[in-house]
Amino acid sequence: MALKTETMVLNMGPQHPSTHGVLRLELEIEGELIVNVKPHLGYLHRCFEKHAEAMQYNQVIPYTDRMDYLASMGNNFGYVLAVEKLLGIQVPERVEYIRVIMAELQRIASHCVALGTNGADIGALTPFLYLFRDREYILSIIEETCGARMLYNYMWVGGLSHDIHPNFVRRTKEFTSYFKNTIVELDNLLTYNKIFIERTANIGVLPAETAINYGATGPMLRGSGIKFDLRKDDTYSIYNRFDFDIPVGQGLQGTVGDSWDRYYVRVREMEQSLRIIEQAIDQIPEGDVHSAIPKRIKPPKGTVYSRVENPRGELGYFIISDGNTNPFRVKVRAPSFVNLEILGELCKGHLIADVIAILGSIDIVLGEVDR
Amino acid sequence: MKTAEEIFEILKNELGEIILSIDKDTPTEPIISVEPLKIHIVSKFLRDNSELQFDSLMCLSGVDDANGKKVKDNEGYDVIEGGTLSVYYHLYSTVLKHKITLKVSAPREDAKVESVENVWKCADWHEREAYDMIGIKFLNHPDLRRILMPYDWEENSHPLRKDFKVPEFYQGMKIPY
Amino acid sequence: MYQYFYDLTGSVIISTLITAVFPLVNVLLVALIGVYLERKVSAWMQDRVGPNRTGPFGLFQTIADFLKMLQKEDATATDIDKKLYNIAPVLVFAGSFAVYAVIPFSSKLIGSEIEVGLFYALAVSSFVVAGILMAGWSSNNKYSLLGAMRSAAQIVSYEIPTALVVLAMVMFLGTLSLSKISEMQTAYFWNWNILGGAEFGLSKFLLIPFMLVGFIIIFISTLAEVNRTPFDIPEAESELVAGYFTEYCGMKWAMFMLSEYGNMFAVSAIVSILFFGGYQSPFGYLGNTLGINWLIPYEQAFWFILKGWFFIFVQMWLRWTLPRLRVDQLMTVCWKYLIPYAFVNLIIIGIITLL
Amino acid sequence: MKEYLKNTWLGIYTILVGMKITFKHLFTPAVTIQYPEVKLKLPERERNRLYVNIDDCIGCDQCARACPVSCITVDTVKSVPGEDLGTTSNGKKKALWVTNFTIDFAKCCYCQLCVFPCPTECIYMTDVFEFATYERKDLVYQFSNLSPEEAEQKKINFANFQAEKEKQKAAAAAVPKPENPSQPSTN
Repeated sequence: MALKTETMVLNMGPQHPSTHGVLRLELEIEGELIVNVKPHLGYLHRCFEKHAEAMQYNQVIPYTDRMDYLASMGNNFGYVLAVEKLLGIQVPERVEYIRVIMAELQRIASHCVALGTNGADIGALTPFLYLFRDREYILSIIEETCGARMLYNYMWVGGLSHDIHPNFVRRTKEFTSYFKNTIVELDNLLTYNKIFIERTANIGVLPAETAINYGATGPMLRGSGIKFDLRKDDTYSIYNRFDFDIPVGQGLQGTVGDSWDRYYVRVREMEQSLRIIEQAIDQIPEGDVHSAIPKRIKPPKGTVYSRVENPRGELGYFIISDGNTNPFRVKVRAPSFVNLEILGELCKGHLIADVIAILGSIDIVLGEVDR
Repeated sequence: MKTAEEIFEILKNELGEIILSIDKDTPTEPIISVEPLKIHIVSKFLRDNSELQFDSLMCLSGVDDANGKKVKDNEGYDVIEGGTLSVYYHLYSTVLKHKITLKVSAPREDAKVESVENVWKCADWHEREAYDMIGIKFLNHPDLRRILMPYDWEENSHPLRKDFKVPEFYQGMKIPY
Repeated sequence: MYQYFYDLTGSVIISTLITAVFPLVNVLLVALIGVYLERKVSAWMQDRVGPNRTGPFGLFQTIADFLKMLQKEDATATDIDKKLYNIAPVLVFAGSFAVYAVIPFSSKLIGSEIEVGLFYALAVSSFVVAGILMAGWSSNNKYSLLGAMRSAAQIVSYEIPTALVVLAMVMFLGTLSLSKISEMQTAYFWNWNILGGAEFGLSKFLLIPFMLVGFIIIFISTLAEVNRTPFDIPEAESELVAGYFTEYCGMKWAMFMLSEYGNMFAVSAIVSILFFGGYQSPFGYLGNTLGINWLIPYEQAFWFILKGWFFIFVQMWLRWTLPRLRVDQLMTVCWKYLIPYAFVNLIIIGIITLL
Repeated sequence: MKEYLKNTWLGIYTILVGMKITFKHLFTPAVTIQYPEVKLKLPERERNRLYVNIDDCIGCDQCARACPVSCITVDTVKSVPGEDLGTTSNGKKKALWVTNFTIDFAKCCYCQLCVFPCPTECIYMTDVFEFATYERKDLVYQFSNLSPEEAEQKKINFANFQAEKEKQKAAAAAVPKPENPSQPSTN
């Protein structure tokens, strides 16, 4: 006679030591095997879109900071690009360069957290702290320029809130030369560690077609082996002036599109960001960063969808203007929100421990998922 | 790589009636209007046609157009009657690198739009969000629940509508603290 | 030990008391210092400072923690199995504490000098698993249950490579008594088992690589038996919150902690007895050169504790370097890697010993 | 078999490589600082608690309008002729009594949007970041230097003045004669 068995529902979160932020996962498990994963969102919903409708265009910027709070510069960047597109403003060269450098510094800082937490989820706490130490370095560079560490409100429509600090160029150069050691150290300590490879390779394999169909972007998509980066493919700002590669997952340790590939793409992307910074930092032209800031932002009637490559993927802003000083509707296409959708698909048939590894490699920020 | 006008021509020729119009008056990108209950046919065509290959849905946004007339309800609040709710679809082809924006509008009182979840899986949560926030019902969606608001949030109360009134109590708790 | 203190003090009561209390004091001390050291080592490895507020260099941090733990309310959930829930921490603690009875800290400082010390230590330390299962089951919590199941599977599987290596060593040494094993590796480090034992000859050099393999296997499997990273899956904090002791608080929780650190020292002690000469000094004794005989036991205790703490340090070092394995990989490491290697090792050591 | 041995070797080798790195870090000095005793020097652009130099404030309300979270409240009363409010440091003549200038730091999001529109640069961000309190109401900072009584008095003054003006106007309307009113145009 067959033994009667039934599945067990395990509730993970909203306050679980490893779900990144307040995410609740309802795991249906059979022993340790995952049958089904159901994410429940909304614990960090702060009504960004409703707020934006009541704000003037420039007042929305501090709110965009708070979505993906690990990559606020990217959020600002996307929003101001969208509004500038609507207004038809051309910003000065100097502003473009500073924006790109800031966004790339932010990308490194954000990937530091992503890689660190991915490791920490799997049990390696030490690389996490090394990466946080270097993230701190970046934050202090940015703090010196704009006065804040996380919620910058730095990029404004048509310009920047401050010009760069006199120390900025020197310190950024110091950082780029110093950070290369950290990447080497990280590679030795975590990336090529046998246990880490065992834990992440062949886990949560995301085939390329599924990735596109699910709308996955950023390192998720590139981990699946598709060379798609908005900085190159739908270029914005002045990214077409720089020479950099798009790292893609090649399945070096397992299948293309597994958790290790996603992790690996992030590590290599940090190197490429360093390359962009190194090219841009020497070319910053002289100029005024405030000259193009409009006194009163009143775009014409119309819609705009503008997207940028945030560390977590494609961040899109869909803005409808009805000709007033407030936006009529702001919809954010948050990369984490879309990427998280695949979790259920990726986790099926894996073990509980793998859910954590996969979640870490998707790298979500709940502030952005719930907005 | 095709412009929106060319895509509109192709669609008009192939699908005829379903495609309503193209709005070229916007400052950035033109918008093609489609019949709400036929959007899934259009989507499938756009995805599978070898000339178009729109394999990725960038964004799906529900919008309250607020184009009805404002009336005061019996408690003195402004309520919008009539008009439409819209859904915007931003599509992108990763192969051919062209973009297109589709728009469907459904009457405000009974907004029903066909779901595109089975064309682009990515639409699943976006549609749930549009349902949650604007109150557009997506037909044939496998799992149309609230996503960002609590599951026990008041029926027919959709916060991103322009005439949304902040309730005083939620589950017996006072809301504006 | 009783005899030693009886000779020293001439009082039955005092010597009995010392003999009885000695293991307990040891466990408590090990836990106190162990927790402190764990924090400091992890801090240094991660470029931090670590505890530094309570007392000089934060030395009293663990004491403060214990005081806090004592004051905590003994909160229990409603739907738990009260009896099992209360017995479990005691059982776990007793398991790790009982091992200390046979550990020879020096030729004189040994709680009970039984002939089958090694066997006893292995048996008693696997006793812990019953307590863990009880804790996991009685907590009525899914995390605890999963943690307990993992732990049971893990400890039971890793008994096998441990036992195989111990078997090889017993074949080689011909005794189960821990103090005799230590005695066999008399002073000077080239007599240690890791370097082929005390007998000098061809077999000594042939044995060295296999002893090394044996040491690595037993170190890894004892690491797993005390649930340390990379084998800490029963309490994997990112997956199962705190595993089998999720529902415990206050002193009961502290007992799990105590037993964890107690166990760490116990297994380090056994590894150092088996391979690194136990309490024997690597460079001969000061007592012998100076002709002060009473100094020797204390020197031995010093060396023994030093070796024990060195292995605890290595355990911590590994913990703060490595990620943790998954359940099935844990089993793979045990059944597919450690056990075959241990078997081969066993056979080769056996053959060399026979020759 | 080859795979098997390779796996074993890789496992041990990568662990040793990792251990080497962590061992090196045992001897690198800590990067953390002992916060309450040692404090980092904050850059001069640091954005923390707002400060309002009320002597310079002209009560123009621009900061309150720029604030995205409406945490600034400015109440003003017009002065009556004859009162001297002094000038701001950059020479502007003040014309409004600022009866109430509160900032609720429980709401403030430190975005600095209020600082830029200020015409007299009297509201600015300081580097004070330790101002936790036990009560939420203690986070509401009052910057106006008028006491409530004084503020009340100013309101009464202005109301009286207004009434006076009304009366004069009424009188002027009653007796139409070419008179040059001495009061200044609206402040």
